[in-house]
Amino acid sequence: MDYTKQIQDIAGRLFSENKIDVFIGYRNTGFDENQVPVLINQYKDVDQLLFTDKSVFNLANYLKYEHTRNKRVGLVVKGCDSRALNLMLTEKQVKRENLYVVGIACKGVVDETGEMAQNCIECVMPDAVIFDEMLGTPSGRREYQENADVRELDGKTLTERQEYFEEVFESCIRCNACRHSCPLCYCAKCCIDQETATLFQGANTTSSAFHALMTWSLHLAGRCVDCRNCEKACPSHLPLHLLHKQNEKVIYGNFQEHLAGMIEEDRGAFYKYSLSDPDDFIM
Amino acid sequence: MICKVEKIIQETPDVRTYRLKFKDDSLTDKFDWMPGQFVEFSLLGSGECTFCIASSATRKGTFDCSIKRAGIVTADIHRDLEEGDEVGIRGPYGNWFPVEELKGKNLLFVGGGIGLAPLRSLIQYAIDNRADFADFTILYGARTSADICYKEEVEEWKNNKSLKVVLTIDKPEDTWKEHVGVVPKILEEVVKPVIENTKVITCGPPIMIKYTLMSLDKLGFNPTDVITTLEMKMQCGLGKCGRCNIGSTYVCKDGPVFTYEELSKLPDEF
Amino acid sequence: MNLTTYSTDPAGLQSFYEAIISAHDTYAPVEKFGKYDFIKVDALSSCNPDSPIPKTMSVKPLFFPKSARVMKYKATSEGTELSDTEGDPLAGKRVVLGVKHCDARGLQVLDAVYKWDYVDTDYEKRRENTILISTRCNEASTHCFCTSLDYDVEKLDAFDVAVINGLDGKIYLQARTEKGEFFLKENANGLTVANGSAQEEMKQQFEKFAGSFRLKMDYSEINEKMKGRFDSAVFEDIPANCVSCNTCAFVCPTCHCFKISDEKLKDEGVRYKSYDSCNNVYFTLMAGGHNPRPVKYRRWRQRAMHKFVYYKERFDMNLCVGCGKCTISCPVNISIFEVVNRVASSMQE
Amino acid sequence: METEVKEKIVSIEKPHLEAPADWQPVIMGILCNWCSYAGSDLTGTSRLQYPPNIRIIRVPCSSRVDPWFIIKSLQASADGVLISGCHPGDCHYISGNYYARRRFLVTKKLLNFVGFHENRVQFSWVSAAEGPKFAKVVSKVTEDIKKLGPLHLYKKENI
Repeated sequence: MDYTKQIQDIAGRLFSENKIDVFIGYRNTGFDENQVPVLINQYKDVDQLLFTDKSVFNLANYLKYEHTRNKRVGLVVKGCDSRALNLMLTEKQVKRENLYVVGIACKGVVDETGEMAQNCIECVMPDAVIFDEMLGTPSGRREYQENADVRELDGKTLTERQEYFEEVFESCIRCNACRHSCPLCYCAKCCIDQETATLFQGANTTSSAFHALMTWSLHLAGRCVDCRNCEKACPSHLPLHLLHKQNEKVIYGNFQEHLAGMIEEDRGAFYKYSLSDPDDFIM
Repeated sequence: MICKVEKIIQETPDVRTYRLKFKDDSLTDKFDWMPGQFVEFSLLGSGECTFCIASSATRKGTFDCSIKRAGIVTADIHRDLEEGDEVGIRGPYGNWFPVEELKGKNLLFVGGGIGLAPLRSLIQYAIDNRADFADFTILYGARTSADICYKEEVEEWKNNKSLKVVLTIDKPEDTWKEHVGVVPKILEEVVKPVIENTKVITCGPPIMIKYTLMSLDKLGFNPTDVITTLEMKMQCGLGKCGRCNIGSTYVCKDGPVFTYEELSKLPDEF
Repeated sequence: MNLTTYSTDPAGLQSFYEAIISAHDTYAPVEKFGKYDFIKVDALSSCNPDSPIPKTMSVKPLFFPKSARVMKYKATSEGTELSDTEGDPLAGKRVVLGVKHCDARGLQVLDAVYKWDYVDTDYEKRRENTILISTRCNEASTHCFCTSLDYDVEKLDAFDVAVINGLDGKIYLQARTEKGEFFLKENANGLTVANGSAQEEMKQQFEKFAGSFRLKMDYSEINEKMKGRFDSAVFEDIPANCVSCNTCAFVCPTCHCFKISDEKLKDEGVRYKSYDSCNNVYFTLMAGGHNPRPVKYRRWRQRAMHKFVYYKERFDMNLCVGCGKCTISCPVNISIFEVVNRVASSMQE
Repeated sequence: METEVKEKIVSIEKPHLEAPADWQPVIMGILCNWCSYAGSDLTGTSRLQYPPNIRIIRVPCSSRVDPWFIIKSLQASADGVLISGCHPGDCHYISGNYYARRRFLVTKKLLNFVGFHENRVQFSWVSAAEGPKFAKVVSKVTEDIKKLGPLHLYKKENI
């Protein structure tokens, strides 16, 4: 999967036609095989851009910063990124007319070890769902699969799960990197930022980590697009996807197979209801 | 250290002065401070805030902290703290106004809003040691007449023949008999300070300090003769937490009192 | 004080480690979620003193934990009672295995800030009661640049005991402080005192190691150059892709900024001291709403300048040890090495 | 059945501390203003007995309950949480409890996933006329929590 040439051409064209102010793409770090997201402001920097299977970070995240606010932005989106973008558009965080979206028919990106990342194996929609221009041949929507890790944990007893998650929350150092790297956590003041809310604990204790991560994942329930930006950002390498995938599983299974950001103007699963939703857990 | 709130004085709609007294009397004598220093004031359970001591050590027994309702902790303080309640105090921290240097000089105080609090400490100190200082001028500005802090004390200062007090508010009001206009303007047009042998001590909101310093410059003051106190977010007061860094300076240890000269050497971040 | 060097082989080193673990409270890197944390261990099998550098978290949490109790209070009918917290789990006598050179240097840097003016007694106690035993760094990882920042085989004073590779599979254990000398003497079973060529061999090995570094810079030059670069336009340009996630400060072995918060439960409460980061928007936000560093590039500037200029001015060391942890942890791979070099070199343009 | 449940519970939740002999659970009750709160009122006025372990908070509608309320209660002193609202279709705000129902399901499953027993957080629909049902629900929840013992996971004071 290498769309470097096409993306450089597109970005160059957009700049020369003066259609955009910023183009968000990827470039090489220059010192290792990883890539850095880059915000390009002028035509002459276009040749830095590239796109390979190491272009991992979800670029929709940059739409929430001051660098792109009220500017005409061009950006590259993979399948999951485009779903996040879709939600951001639905939730009126960005204006469609300010965006030029280069969609990618994604074949999956790699993780740290160089293998295809787990979320790409389980990906439901590898092609961009929203785009002005599409690169590659779309492979279409795939069958929903339950996350392997969630299934494995589900098979364990409550005590085992409890012990496992106690370790997870204990390892959390409350840096809030997960929230900052999530494109859908665009709130200027987040309820899990310790400084803004007296409701939350200020100290970085296990208790506050439990509190914050649980609340955070429930705020993203029905909205998470499984781009795993949070997990990549986590310095403690916590399996944050477990919480999101668990929620996704419950939502997919119970609420008419809802998946976040697949269709335009579709808000999260919690913004609608059906009379036939499960009721048997309520006395 | 635990202090008892002895008295709460409502200065303006959003500023209250808390008069504090040590619960343990033996601490009262040990606790000594110079004008300009600050304490860490904690409302236990809510958190800790930095406030300057607004009274002078020459008036012993109690000390004052003036608190404006602005953030989370200060809102809690205003809401929850009543007379007789207990608060935690750490301090005093920071450096102080160079009192020795000021001796024999003319003093010009320029204060705005709650910025009078640290100045009040020095003013009280100077009034109590009146013989040490030459001419004495206080220029104090507030947004409205209701926003003037320490109204009774300001009244007292006005009646004191050895002081010159100039009050101003930003916008005209019907009952207001004093000057109208922003502080730097009054400074240039009304006060017209003598530059010779004068030290200027200023404190107020950042924007006021900025323009006051500019007009002092214009009047020809030497940067070493202009003294101000800075505010920065602080948490420890001990030079550890790294919040109050401006350049290599720790405001909590090397400040909060700086001369304009020192200030201009720091990176532009306040 | 004469410091002894002992020599052993890999098997001897293993049994040395085992003896330590059985005799002392020992902390060593333990694998957890694909990275290594310094955790108390009971057996050598559960930990890895030679853990790979990029995957090992810093040793800082053992001295400056992510969240520590500072004091307690209790409201009673007579009034408020304050008390110190007791039972600091990190204050006891202990040994730390597998400390990286950069981490230990980081502790020396922390010492400077914790021991100036007011001395942080908790921190001091934790430091005093700890014996640091080094790991063997053989090869630099992609992001290491510690040799550029004062690390040298002659200057391993950050450790109490240094473990260094010699030639032909030999391993040298060298006491670097009095504490370490005493400790080694006590635990020297199975070790032989090394012969004269040890220092020479260590030096050779070190040179080989130093040659493996990809990143090199002349930091004294950088210090000088960065001094005047406060208003550099590069600062506005570089961190455009930063996501303000704070990770860099939390994993950094030298970052020491903290916040203080009270937790209350009914009539009691505890005051905590926890990590904080200068990349956080709220870091300098004052109650009145004034924020001196409201935008990303100003916070980045503070971070870079504090690390390479301000701290140097104040304490005569860099607030960076070249471990590369921030670069590894950064979700968007921003390299501090790259940033400071670009800032410094922008002067010539 | 009874013993089976008990065994299951003992083997499932990790016992942290022995519960003191006189231990009584604290249950957080979050009730909707229009149905359940009125229902609990009716229970009182009709002099029906129910355990005193519940601490009731009144909210305008069950959809006012942010999942965060549940997490916060469990993290503070509560050993269990009961949330009650109007029957489906009876919501004072027409559809509030339908939205709430979705959130509750996800919250409950997630809490169970990270290691809380499913009886720690319970939900019920109680209308303003169902005084006896409210008493029954509270008794059941209290019984369940008593069987589970005190909650020690992620408590503020432990950490």
